[in-house]
Amino acid sequence: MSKITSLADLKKKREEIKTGLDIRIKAMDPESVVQVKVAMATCGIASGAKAVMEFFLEQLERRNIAAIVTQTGCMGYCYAEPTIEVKLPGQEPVVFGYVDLKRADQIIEKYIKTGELVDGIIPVNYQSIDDKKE
Amino acid sequence: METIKLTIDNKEIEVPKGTTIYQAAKMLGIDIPTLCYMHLDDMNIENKPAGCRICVVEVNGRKNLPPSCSTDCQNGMVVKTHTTRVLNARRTVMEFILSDHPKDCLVCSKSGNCDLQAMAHRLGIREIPGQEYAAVSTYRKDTSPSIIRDLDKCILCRRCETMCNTVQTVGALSAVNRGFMATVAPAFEENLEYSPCTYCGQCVAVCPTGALTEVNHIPQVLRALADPTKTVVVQTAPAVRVALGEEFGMKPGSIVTGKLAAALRALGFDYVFDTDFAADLTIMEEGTELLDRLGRYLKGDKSARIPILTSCCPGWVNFFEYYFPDLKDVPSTAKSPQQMFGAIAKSYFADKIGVNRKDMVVVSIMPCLAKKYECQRDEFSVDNNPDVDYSISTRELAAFIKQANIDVNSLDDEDFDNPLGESTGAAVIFGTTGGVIEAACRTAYEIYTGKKLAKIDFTELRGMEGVRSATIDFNGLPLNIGIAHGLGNARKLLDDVRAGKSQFHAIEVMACPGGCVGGGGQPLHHGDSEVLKARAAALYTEDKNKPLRKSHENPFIIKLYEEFLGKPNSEKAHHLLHTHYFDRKEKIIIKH
Amino acid sequence: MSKYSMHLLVCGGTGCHSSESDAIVCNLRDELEAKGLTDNVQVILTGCFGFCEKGPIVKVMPDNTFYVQVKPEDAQTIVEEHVIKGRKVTRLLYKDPVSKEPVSDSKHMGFFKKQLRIVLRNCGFINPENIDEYIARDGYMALGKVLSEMTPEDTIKVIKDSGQRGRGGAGFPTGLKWELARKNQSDEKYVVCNADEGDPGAFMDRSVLEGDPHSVLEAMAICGYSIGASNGLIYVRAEYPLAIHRLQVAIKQAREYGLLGNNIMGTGFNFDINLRFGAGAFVCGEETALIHSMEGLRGEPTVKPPFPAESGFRSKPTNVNNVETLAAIPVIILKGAKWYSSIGTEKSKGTKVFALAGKINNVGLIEVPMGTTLREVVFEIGGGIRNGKKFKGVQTGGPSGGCLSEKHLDIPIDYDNLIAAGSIMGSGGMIILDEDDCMVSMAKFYLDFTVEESCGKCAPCRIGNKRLNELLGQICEGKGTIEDLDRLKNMSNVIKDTALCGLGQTSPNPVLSMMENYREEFVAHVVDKKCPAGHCRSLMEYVINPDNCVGCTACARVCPVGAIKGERKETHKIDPSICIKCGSCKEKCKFDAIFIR
Amino acid sequence: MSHIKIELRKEDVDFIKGVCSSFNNDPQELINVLHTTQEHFGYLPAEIQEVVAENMNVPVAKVYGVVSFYSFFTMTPKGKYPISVCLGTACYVRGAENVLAEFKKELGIQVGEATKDNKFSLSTLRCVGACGLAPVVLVGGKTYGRIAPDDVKNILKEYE
Repeated sequence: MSKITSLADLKKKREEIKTGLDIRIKAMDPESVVQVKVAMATCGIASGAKAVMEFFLEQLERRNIAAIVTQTGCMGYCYAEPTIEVKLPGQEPVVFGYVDLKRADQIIEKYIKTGELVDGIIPVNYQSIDDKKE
Repeated sequence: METIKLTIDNKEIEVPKGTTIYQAAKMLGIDIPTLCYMHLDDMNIENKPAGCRICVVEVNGRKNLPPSCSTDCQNGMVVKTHTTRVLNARRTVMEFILSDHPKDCLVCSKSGNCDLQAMAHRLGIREIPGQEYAAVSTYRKDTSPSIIRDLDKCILCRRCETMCNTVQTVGALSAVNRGFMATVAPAFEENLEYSPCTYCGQCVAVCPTGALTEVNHIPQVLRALADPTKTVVVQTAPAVRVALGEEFGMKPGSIVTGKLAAALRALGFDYVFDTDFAADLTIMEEGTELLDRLGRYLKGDKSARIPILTSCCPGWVNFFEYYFPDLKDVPSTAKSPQQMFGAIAKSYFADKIGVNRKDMVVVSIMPCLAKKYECQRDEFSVDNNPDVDYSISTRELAAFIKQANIDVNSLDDEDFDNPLGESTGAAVIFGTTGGVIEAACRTAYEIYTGKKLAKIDFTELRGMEGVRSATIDFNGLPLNIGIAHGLGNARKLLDDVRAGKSQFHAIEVMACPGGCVGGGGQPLHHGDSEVLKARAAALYTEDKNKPLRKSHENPFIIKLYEEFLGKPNSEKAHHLLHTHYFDRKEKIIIKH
Repeated sequence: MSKYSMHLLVCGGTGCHSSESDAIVCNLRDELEAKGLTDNVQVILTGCFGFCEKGPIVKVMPDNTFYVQVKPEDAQTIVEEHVIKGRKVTRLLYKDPVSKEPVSDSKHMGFFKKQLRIVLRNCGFINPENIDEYIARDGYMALGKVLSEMTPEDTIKVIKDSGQRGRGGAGFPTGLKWELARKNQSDEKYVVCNADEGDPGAFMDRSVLEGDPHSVLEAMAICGYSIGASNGLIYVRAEYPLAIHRLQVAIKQAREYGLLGNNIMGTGFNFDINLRFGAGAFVCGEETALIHSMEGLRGEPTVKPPFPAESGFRSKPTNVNNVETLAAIPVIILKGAKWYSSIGTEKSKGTKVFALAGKINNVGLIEVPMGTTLREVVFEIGGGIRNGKKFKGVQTGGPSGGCLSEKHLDIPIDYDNLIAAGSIMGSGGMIILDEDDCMVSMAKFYLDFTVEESCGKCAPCRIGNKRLNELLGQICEGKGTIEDLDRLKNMSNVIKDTALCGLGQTSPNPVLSMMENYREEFVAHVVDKKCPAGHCRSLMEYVINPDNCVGCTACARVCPVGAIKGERKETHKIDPSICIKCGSCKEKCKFDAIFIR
Repeated sequence: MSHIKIELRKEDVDFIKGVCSSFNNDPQELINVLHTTQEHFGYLPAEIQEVVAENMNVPVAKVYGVVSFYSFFTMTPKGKYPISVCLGTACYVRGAENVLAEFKKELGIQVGEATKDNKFSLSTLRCVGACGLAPVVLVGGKTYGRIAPDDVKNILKEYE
C-alpha cells in the first residue's frame, strides 16, 4: 500500500475511492437525487429491462447526473414493458412505458435534465410502486 | 516560596504552596481526625491513600466533602472542619468502618492502644445500626514465627502495604481482592511464612488496629520462670531502655536502664544481663573481620570482598538472603548480639555457674520482631536447644510488667548482673542508625592505627537521612563508610554492590527506619517521627554518660577472650560467634 | 473496481455477529456467485445499525430496504427475489409495531426518523475493516486539515467553541480539557481513549469501535497534535473481542497509509497508537483508575487533583477522552464549531448516543440531538413499551444514574436537566422499566453491581454501599421499617459526599432517585409489607379465589412443596407457611382462580 | 486458600518467559502479559503467577493483587464449555436471573464452579453489549440470545 504523503494526496485518494460508495451516499438522502426504478419482473426482463437498467446506470453517471437506479418488481403494466418510474427531487413520480434504449436516452436528456415531458407516460391514478401490496 | 492564603474554621492562615488542608489546620492547632493518613517527616515516609474518609472537611464551592489529608490548599479557600454535615459524614463513615470490624475489643491485644478504638470514642459512636444483618468480611488467621495477621480487623488504611513496598521494598504484602473483600495480604493470601517477609515488623509498627500484631511469647516465658528446674537468663537490647518508659507514661526519650533492670529482676529472672555486652563482643569480632578483609583487600587479595556489611540486624539478613543471595558472602559472618549473647550464655556462662544448657532458658527483650524468627533459626541451636529460647518485644515486656503489678515509675534503679551485664557506650548506640558502624570505627581505628582516638564521637555518621556516607581518616587510609536504614535504602546500596559500583569499604544496614529505636517491637509511635528522634538522642546521651565508650575496653570482654575465646576470630570464636547465610528464596517455597 | 449497482450491507456488530451475520454474508456471496452477479452486487459487512432488537439486519442500498431478523438461509430468497426480480421480501421487512404493516425502507421507520447521526455517521454504512471506505467518507480529512492549515491553538479553539462536553459521563468540556493538557509542559504527553465501557446496558462505545474505528484513531491524532503528544493509547475492554480486532485492523491500515506513524501527511507530525486491555473492572472507567490499570497496577482511583492533564500516565500530562467524544471530533473540525453548536441545547451541544434496552420495543443504539425529550426517545424512536405494558421509568446513566419517572418524560435531555431531575447523562445507557419492575429491587440490583465493582479503596464505597445493599435486601424481604428509609437516605448522602471517586460518589443515585420518584412503592414495602409490582417474592401471597376454583386438583398436583390442600371438586387452599411462591400453581390453573395478593 | 498443585513443564515456563520478554519485561505491561498468559493456559494458577512475577521483576504479591482485582482473570481452570450468563441491566430486567437459576439447577453447580467431569463451568458477566438479544448466554465463544429458562436444557444438549 502506498503512503499518503500530503493533504492533496489524501484528497486525490478520496476522489478515487468515492465512486465506490456512491450508491450508499446517494441513498442516504434519496430525495435530493433523481430516482429511477426499473421494473424487472419476468415480463420486464423478457422485454429488455435489463439492458435498460444498465443503460441508465452507465449513462446517468457518464452524464454527471446524481441518481439512484434501482430495480423493482412488476408494476402491473405488462403490456407496456419495459416500464420505469422516474422521480425528480421534489416532484411526483412519473411512469414511462415501452422504454427502449432510444427512449431511455430521451428520458435522460429531456425529462431528467430539463423536466420536459416525453412520450410514453402512463397516465394512471398514480400509486408508488412500493405502496402497492404485493 | 509561593504562599497560599486560606481560612480554616474562620481563622486565616498563610501556608507554603503544596500544603494540605490537614497540615494547614494542624498549624492552627486544629487536629482533624484521620485513620489512614500517616506522615513521618524527615524519613520520607508518607501514606495517604485517602481511603478512610474520616478527615473530610467542607470547602466552599466544592460539591462533596474532600479529604483534608490529600487536598492541597488553594487561595481563598474557606474550609470548615466541624459543620453538622461534616460531623454527620464522619460519624456515618465511622459506623460503616466499625460495622465491618469485630467487636471483641475486650480480648484484642491492641485494646487501649488502638487507633480505631480511640477514634470511635472520639467521634462518640454509641451504636452501629444494622449490625444484626451486616455481613463482616472475614479471612483466615495466619501466625508466622513473628507476626500474627488477623485481617478481620483490617480497615484497609494501607499503611502496612506502604511500609512493606514503598519503604522496605520487601514486597511481601499487597492489596488483594476488590470491594468488600479487599484486604492486604501476601500472594495468594498464603501465610506470611511463605512470602519474602523479613519480619522487620514495620507493618505491625504502623497498624492502627489489631490486624497485625506480634506473636506473644509471654506465656512461654512465664512457664520458664515458674519452673524451678530452669535458670532463666534475660538480656535486653539497647533500644529497649529508651522506649519502655513511654508505655508507662514517660515522655519519649526517657532513659529507664536502671528501672528496666529492676523490673526484670522483680519479674523473677535469675540473671538480668545486657545485650550490650554482646554488642561489644560483636564489635570485637566484626571489627577484626573488617580489618582482616580490608587488609587483604588492600594487599590485592581478590578473595577479600569489600565492602563488608554489618550483620547484626535479622530483618536485614532475611532481606539479603531473599533478594541478594548472590551476595551472601559479602556481609560479616558475625552473629547478631542477641545470638552471640545466647551462644556465650549457654556455654561460657552456663559452665561458669554449673548449669546444663538444657536447664538454662535465655530470654531476650528486643525492640524487634525479626529477632523472634532469628532465635528460631536451625543454625542457632545445639541439639535442638536454641541459644536464645524466647525473644519478646518491648511492648510485650511492658504488658508483662503491668500484669505483674510492677510500678516502673517508683522503682529504684538497679544494675545489670555480671559478667554479661557490663557494656560500653559503643554498645549502647547499636540501637540507632549509624551506631554499629560508629562503634566499629572506635575500635577498628585504635586497633588499626595503634593510636588513641582524639575524638570518640563520629558525628559525621549520625543523623536520620535514609542513606548516608562519610569518609573516616584511618591515619592516612581514607575509609569510606556507607549507612542505610530502611530496607528500601539498603536495596539502593546493595544494587551498587551487585553492579560493582560501590565505593564503600564498610556499610551498616538497619532494616527499620531510624534503626532499632524504630523497631517493629517498640511502643507504637502513632505516626510521630519525633518519638524516634528522641529515642535516638537518648541513646547518644547514655553513650556519653558511660565511663567506657569503646568496646575493646570492656573489662569483661577482655576477660572473656582471656578465659574462653582466645582472641577475636579465633577458631572457638568462629564456632560460637559466627554464622553463614542461605538463599532464602530456595528455602521458602510456597506450599500449595 | 467493478461497477456495482447494488450494495448489500450486513450488520457485523456484536449483537448481529453473534446471530451469525458472518454466515449471512457467506451465503449471500455464494448465492450471488451462483447467479453470476458478483460484479453487480457487493456484500459489505458493516458496523452496527443500532437496531439490535431485530438483528441480524441486512440493508439493501440504494433503495434503503431494511430486512430484519435475517437468517443465513434467507440469503437465497433475498438474492432471487430482491436482487434479481426487484421484489422486496415482505416477510423480512420490519413491521410497524402499531399498524403491524411492513415498512418498505429505513427512511420510513420511526426508529430512524428522529435520529441525527454524527457519531454513528459511518456505523452500518461503511466496512469498518476497509480504510478506503472511511477515506471516501472524508476520513482523515480533518486530520489533514488541522495538520496543514491549523495551529494547535486554532484546533483547540474550534473544539472549545463547539461546546462539546465529554460523553463519558461527567460532561467536562472537551476543549478545556485539551487546553489544560496543552498548557502543561513536558517532554512527553499521552492521548488516551477510554474505551472501557462498563456500564451494563450501554454499548455505544463498542458499536463505534466496531463500526467506525478510524474515526477514533483520527480524533486521537488530532488531539495529539493539539496538546503536543505523539503517543496514543486505547484502553479497551477485553470483553470486546470484535472491537479489539477491528481496532487492530484499523491501526495497521492507518500505519500502512502513513496516517499514523512518523511524518504524517508530510507535515512532520508523529503520532502512533497502541492498545491496552482492560480486565473486567468497572471502576477503570474512572480516569485515574484507568491510568493505574494501564500502568499494570490495580485499577484503584487516586484523589484529583492532580488531574491527568498535569500528571497522568507515567506521571506525564495525559488527556483522557471517551470513544463517543472522540468520534465526533473529525466532523466538528470539518463542519466547524458553529455548525456543531447549532445542534442541541444551550449548555449541551451536539448529539448524544443512547443505548435503549429493557422493556422497550426497539432495543438498540440511537443518536439524537441534545434536547430531544425522553418521550420522543421512548415512544417514537423506541417504539414504546413491550407487550403493551405500562411505562414506569427510565434509568439513565447506568448504576451511577437515576431513574426518571413519567413526570420527567417531557424534559429535554441534556446534562443539566438530567442532573436537575436527579439523574445523570452518564455514558448513555437507557434502561426502560415497566409496571412489572419493582423499584426497590431495581435499586438493589444496581447496588449489587456497585458492591461487586467497588475497588474497595475507600470506606464509604467499600462498606457503605454494602450496607445500603443489605438494607434494601431487608426491605425487599419485608423486614424494613419506615425509619430505615431515613437511614437509606442518610447513608446515601454520606456516601455521595465522602466517597473517593466518581463510582462511589454516584453509586447511591439509583436509590436516592428511586426513593424520590417512587416513594410510595418503598413505603408499601416497609409499611404494608407489599410489593406493588409483584416482584419481591417474600412479600407475595398466592391465594385461591373460591369463586373461580372448581376443585380440579391441578394446582395441588403441581405444587412442589405440597402447600395446596383440598378435596376434589371443592375449593382448594394454599398454606402460606409452606408456599415457596414459585408460581407453578398459578401457571397451571385453567380457571384463573389463583392470584397474588 | 487451597490451590491446585501443578507442575509447570519447562516449555510452559519458557512460554511465560517469552511472553514477558515480548513485552520487554516492563512491569507496566503486567496486565497485557497476564492476558496473553491466561489465553494460553486458560487460567492463572499461583505457579504461573510466580513465574510472571520473577520475570517481570514485580513482587508476586503485587501480581496476585492485580489478578485478584480484575474479574477477567481467574485462578481456577474453566470447564471444557464455559457458560457465562450475562447479568447486565438489560438482561436482568428481561429475566436473566431465572436463566441463571435454571443453569445452576440443571448443572448442579454454583457460579464459579465446574461440573465434576469438568465439562461445564458457570460464571456470570456484566454486559457483552448484545443488549438487543437479552437475556444473553455465552457458551465458549458462542452467543445465545433471547434465552428463556426453558431453553437451558436444549442448549446443554448441544454439547452432549
